[in-house]
Amino acid sequence: MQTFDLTTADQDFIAEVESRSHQNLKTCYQCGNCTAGCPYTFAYDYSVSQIMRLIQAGQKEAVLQSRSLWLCGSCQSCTTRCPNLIDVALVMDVCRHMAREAGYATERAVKVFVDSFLKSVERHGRAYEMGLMVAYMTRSGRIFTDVDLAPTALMRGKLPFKPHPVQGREQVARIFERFRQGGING
Amino acid sequence: MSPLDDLKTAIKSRLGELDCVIGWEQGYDQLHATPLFIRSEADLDRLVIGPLAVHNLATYLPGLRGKKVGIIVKGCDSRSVIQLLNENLITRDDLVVFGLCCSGVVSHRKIRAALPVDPGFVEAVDLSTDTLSITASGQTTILHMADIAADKCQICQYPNALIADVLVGSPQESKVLTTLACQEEFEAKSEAEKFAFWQETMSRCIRCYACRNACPMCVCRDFCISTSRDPLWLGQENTPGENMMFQLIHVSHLTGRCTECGECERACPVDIPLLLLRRYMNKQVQDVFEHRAGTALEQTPPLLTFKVEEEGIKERGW
Amino acid sequence: MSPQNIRELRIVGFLCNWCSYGGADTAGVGRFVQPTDLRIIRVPCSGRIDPLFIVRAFMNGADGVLVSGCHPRDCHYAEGNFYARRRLEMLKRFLPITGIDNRRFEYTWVSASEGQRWQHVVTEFTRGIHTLGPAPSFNPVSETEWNKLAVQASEGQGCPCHG
Amino acid sequence: MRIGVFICHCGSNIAGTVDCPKVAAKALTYPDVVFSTDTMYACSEPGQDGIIAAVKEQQLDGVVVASCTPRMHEQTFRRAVERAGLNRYMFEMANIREHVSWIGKIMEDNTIKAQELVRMAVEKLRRNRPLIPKRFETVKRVLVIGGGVAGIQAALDCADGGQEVVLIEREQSIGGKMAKLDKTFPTVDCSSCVLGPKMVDIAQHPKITLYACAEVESVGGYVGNFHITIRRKATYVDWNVCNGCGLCLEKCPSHKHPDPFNENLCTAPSINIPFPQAIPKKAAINPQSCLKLTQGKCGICATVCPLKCIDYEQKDELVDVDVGAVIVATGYDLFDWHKYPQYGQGRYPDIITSMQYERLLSASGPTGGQIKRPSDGKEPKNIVFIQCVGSRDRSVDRPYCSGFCCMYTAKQAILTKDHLPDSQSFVFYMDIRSPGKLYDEFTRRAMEEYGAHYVRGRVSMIYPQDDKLLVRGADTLAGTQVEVQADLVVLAVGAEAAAGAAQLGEKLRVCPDQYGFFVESHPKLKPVETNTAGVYLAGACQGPKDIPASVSQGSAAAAKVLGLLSKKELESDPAVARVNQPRCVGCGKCIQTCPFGAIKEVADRFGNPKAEVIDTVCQGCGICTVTCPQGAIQLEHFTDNQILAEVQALCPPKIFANYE
Amino acid sequence: MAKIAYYPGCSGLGTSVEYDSSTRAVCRALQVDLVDVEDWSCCGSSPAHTVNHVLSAALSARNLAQVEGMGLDQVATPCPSCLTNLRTAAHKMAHQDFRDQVNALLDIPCRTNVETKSVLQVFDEQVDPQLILSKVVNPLTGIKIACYYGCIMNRPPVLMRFDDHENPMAMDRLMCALGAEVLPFPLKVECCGASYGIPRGDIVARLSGKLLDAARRLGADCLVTACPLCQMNLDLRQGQINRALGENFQMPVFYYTQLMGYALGLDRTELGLNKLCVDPHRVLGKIKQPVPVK
Repeated sequence: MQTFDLTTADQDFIAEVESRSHQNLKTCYQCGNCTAGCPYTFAYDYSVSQIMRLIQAGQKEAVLQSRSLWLCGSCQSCTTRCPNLIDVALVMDVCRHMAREAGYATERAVKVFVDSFLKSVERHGRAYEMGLMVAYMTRSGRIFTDVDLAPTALMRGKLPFKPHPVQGREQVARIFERFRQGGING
Repeated sequence: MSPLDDLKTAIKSRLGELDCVIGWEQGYDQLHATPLFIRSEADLDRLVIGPLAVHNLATYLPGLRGKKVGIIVKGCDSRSVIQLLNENLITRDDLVVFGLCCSGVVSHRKIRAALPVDPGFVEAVDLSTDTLSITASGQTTILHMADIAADKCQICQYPNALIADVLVGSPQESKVLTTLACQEEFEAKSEAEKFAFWQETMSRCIRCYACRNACPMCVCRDFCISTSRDPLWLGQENTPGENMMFQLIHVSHLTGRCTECGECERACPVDIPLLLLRRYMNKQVQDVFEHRAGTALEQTPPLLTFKVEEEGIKERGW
Repeated sequence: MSPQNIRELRIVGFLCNWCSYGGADTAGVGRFVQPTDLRIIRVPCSGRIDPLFIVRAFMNGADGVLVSGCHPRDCHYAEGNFYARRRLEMLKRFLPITGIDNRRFEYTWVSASEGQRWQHVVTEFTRGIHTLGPAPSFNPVSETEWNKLAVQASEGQGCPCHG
Repeated sequence: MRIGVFICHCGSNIAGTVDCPKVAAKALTYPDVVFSTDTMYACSEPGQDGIIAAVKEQQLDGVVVASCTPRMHEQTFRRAVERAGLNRYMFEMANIREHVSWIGKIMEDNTIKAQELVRMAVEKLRRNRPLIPKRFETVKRVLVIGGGVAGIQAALDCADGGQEVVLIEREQSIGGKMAKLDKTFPTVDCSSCVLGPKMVDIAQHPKITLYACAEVESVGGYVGNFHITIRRKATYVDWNVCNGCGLCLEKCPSHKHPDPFNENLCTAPSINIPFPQAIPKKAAINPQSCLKLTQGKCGICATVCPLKCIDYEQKDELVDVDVGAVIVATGYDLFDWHKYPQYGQGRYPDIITSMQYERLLSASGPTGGQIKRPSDGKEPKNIVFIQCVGSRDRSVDRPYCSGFCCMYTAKQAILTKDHLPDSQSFVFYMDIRSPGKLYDEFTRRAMEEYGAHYVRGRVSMIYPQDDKLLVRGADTLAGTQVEVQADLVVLAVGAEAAAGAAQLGEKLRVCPDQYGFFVESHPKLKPVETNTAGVYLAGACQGPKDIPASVSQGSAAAAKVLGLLSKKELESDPAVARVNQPRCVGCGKCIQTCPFGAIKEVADRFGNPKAEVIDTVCQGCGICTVTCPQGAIQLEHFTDNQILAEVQALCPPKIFANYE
Repeated sequence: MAKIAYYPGCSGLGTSVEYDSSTRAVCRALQVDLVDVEDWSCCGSSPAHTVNHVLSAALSARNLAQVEGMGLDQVATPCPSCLTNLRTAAHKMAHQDFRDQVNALLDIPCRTNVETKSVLQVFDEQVDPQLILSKVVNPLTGIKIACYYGCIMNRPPVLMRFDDHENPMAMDRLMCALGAEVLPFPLKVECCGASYGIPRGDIVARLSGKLLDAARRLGADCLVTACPLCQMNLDLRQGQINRALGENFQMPVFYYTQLMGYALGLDRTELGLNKLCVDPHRVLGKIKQPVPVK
């Protein structure tokens, strides 16, 4: 296990998480209610309450490298039940943004899925599931993902081969374009 | 029979039970009326009413407490009577009210301004429904009543006496206008402009206390806190600040009590528009408490009571 | 005349003894740092505060006046703050016609346990007064101004409609 | 006038950020000030001696002390100037600690502010005049509101001290929450064995009058002379006759109503005596469920009652009583755990409150002391206790610690093991708070000797799985999620202000704090006093408290009352309103607005109406002074001139002299 | 009832076509007047907000702006994920700074005066229960149902403002009205694994498996959902779950609109029952035939 040097806590990191999430993380008293309710805890490396504690301790690297950030399903059970009214899921989201900006992707498959999804939306204006699956499999190298489901889904007409046309897809594409130009933190 | 005759008949029938009846008579010339204290039928002959009878006679009532008094009131004056009754400052049983239906009174200040020169002594006055002709120094000027009516009459909502044992004349309708242009214009000014206006206006004030003495609601008389040592609210320096302080004491004490009779402004020898302050305060009282002083008996002045939940007051958040 | 620091403006507070004065004490005990402009006059109850005290303070050059009492229903004297609320609300609404900016006057309720709220109120109110700056003086402050005023007055400006 | 000014350093509390000698020097320039000095601790014995010496040596006739808040030491210094031979009202205080040195950081600004506050105090003092208190007799009787353990202790101590006591209790029996408990911590002795004899003492004490089923209707008067109206609610049984034989209970055919004494775990007859040790042991009819009162039929209890004391026509009764002092001991309520939807909101019968669990543990409870779970009556094996349900939780507006839940949970874990040796308790906690005498040892015993498994973390959700309850929580020390298949879940619900406390507080003019508990006069020095003279607090109505603390406060409040009533006469505060009769126009506005009826109309020698203040009734609020336009009624010590002098001191008029 | 804009969501064109078609059919039957959002685009779904909140809000806000362009002030969507995105966008855009940032990405600025609701909420709040009762021709008598709402239909409560956030009842009430026996499903708002089906199938197997297990323990004949993603995880992936957990679940997973349509006697092809992966016909066969009314 690591030893954290508490005297070198990264105050800027704490401040950044607080300001981007608009949450006061000092109010977290580590009751563990978020961890208790989180359905994903079994898959995490750090539990949610530990992530909160690490942020309080200013341990930027440990937080941003945590796989938990990528596995949070934003199911809101932590936010809904926090006794200190902290929007915990939002804090997880913000840390995930910061991890992405810092170039971390400790659950690569999740990141590739997200990127493929957004790529698909950028190109077609809507999520095109067939194209998304192909793109994901190519990029992740996991070409057998869900191939077992394909016959069932295809048979039931649930995976159309062609994307549905959106007239305003250029508008959607421009959203992505301006976003990349703007370098917005939000 | 004219309303005046009706009135005289009515007074005659009640005079026996009263110490006096307060009305108006001609003053030093035909243009100016002056209060008349009727003690006998002979006095009654001198009684006048009409647009020149400007005074609010209710001002005399608190001083005559304990005596049985009759009083002639216009619609506006009657509000003062009601307010005095509501404040327990006069006794209903000692009072006989002869109410008039009033079509308005003149503003001497406007007459003065409308005449080419200050007439000094007026030789003759001729009144018709719409005009007033004044003869002074052999010269006759005809003025239109609309131009010389007192401000309060232009927006009068209570032309007929609201309280009367005897009501004479035919009831008049209240005016459509409810606010004066000059009032709105002044209220629209910036705070700095208003401040400068009062600073300058108050430097004219000579602290003669005529406004206070004419006010029917100023019942403290010799014990006004503006002229007392204990408590000592006001310095004696004649500065705009102290003069303004005096006016603010007056308005403050009139909160929810002022009947807008305008006697203060009429009495002011240096033409300070005191009603600007009072009309504004009355509007606030109306907005917050839905209260108009002297318009109904048994009203409690709003500052002498409270509600646990005040609908009219929005708490300001911090 | 007592010394006055130029960094500070003149802010007078009228506080009821039972709630708000206690609240200000609580803020002190908690070391809740506040601007130093405010000077507090202790009165038994907000019902003792004559609106004319506030007017007097303004006429004497106060830049701001803050009144605070017990929350409605919590008055030590049962009803004092109910009367105060009516009186102070009327003053607050009346001030604009006199040319005194009514943001210079506020009234609020702070209980003895609300030290933090008191800190907040004082800080916010003081900041507001500093934004408004020093209040203008009703009396001329120099001979020149006196003379100017005298000339204006002799010309008689009067009411807008009285000419 | 000769005024002396004393600037206190308060050690470094003031002197740290205020230049005290400079303030003292400046004070010498103020009018009438003939002596000024700074002093290390003005309130200490040498400090007070210094003031007294100065008064004598300098022939002072007024003293200003600039130190802490007058709410702290005004009385101290008033007594000091009185010892020096001055009237106690010839004294003023400037608060340069709470309002200056503790809140401002800049020494220069603080010093100027302190100087101005001293100046203000001097100007006020120049207009003070000696005031002499009036003396009045007190009623030698005490009202105690609330018959829980705090109220019982207070009532007994007052009565033993020789005062008459009226004890009123809202419920049918005294005993409060403690009467429902099985055992008490940390001794695990039987609650009813401890409390029972005290309850009997209440019933038997010749100086105590007990009104159960009674509430305060209205309160008038003032310290030493309160006029209380008590509403005795209809019980439909003549309690003068009823001997508590219980025959009616047995025969009552309507017994489906939930039993509040047993926390609704079972039902009770519509005519009932809540528990065997009830004091008074009298039956009362529940008008909501009684067939006779709701539907007009039945009447069996009246038939079977051997003493014929049933009276279906009985009405509420109002009783007036005059007392000299009031002790409020209205206790607390338990937090309504239904505010946590994740705990099922009552859908799962085997999630119960800690108080319900006490009733299950109690030999006089619905299960005769056997732990059986409500759903199927089976003995539970795995029992989960969840602490901080409605405590330390902002999301349900209860951010405070209820203080006693840690201890009673440990007690319940211990008792569980005693009752069911094969059981296993799991306690979810955030922090263990056990600072009392032998308290921490007690919680350690629960873990070490009784094997309670303590888990540090909250429980996020509970849901049924087959016939168990799946409790999902966190073990933050292990850093993970944990699950327990529980047979029974006990929620350690916190304390909150009692329902009705706000209304009672309004009647007694006792303020609630932000959570609804009553505020004491000073958190350290006046813990049982309130801001209303003659009204005292005992027990959990002031904040959550366990039994030892409640009993201590009951005794403390009683001591205060005995002290107060030991004086034959009390002095009234002379800072009351006074009418300057010549100025009064007799309009009666002051009479109309006085909340206390302290002003009456009199006639002067000419028969003119005038106002007159009844000194001992006037509370000194000053509403009348503001109401009077001619300033004829002035509140002594806070007159217009005194306050105006303070305003003038702070805002010296800026007049450019335009005259020679 | 006033016209309501309808936002089908991308999955309505693919994996949840039967949800889309059954929703439209039921709305028609209950006189809920839906108008498709003109030229709608993806709301950003669950991936976008994990990348950036402004981007995510902009993708949603484009659609809100489209609704505004149609002159409507209410939009309904069957999909909780779309619902969350659209509501979150409007909620965050209440702050001027955030709104400016979002509008800077858009061609047509969004004024955020559109209220987004789930179709379920529209049924619950805007359709007269008596109307539904009057239209039932095949009561669902005889089947036991567990209603599963998914994790974000009602949470967080400050944002969603609909129904109880721990024990929602809107769907339970509807199913009850249709005659089904509704079981007290304890995991109504527990997460099914969301969009991790593709990158982390193991997570979905565990979480969805738990839901199927809880329903089976209760004795439910089927699960009823309101979310395309949940339905897909529970139905399409049920085989994967069985393999991963060594289980043998055979639990049909309906969209609630399918059962509503069934009870209301609507055209079976529109309900798309044949698109379900776990064969529902055994369960539907349990429904007692209504006794013909004279």
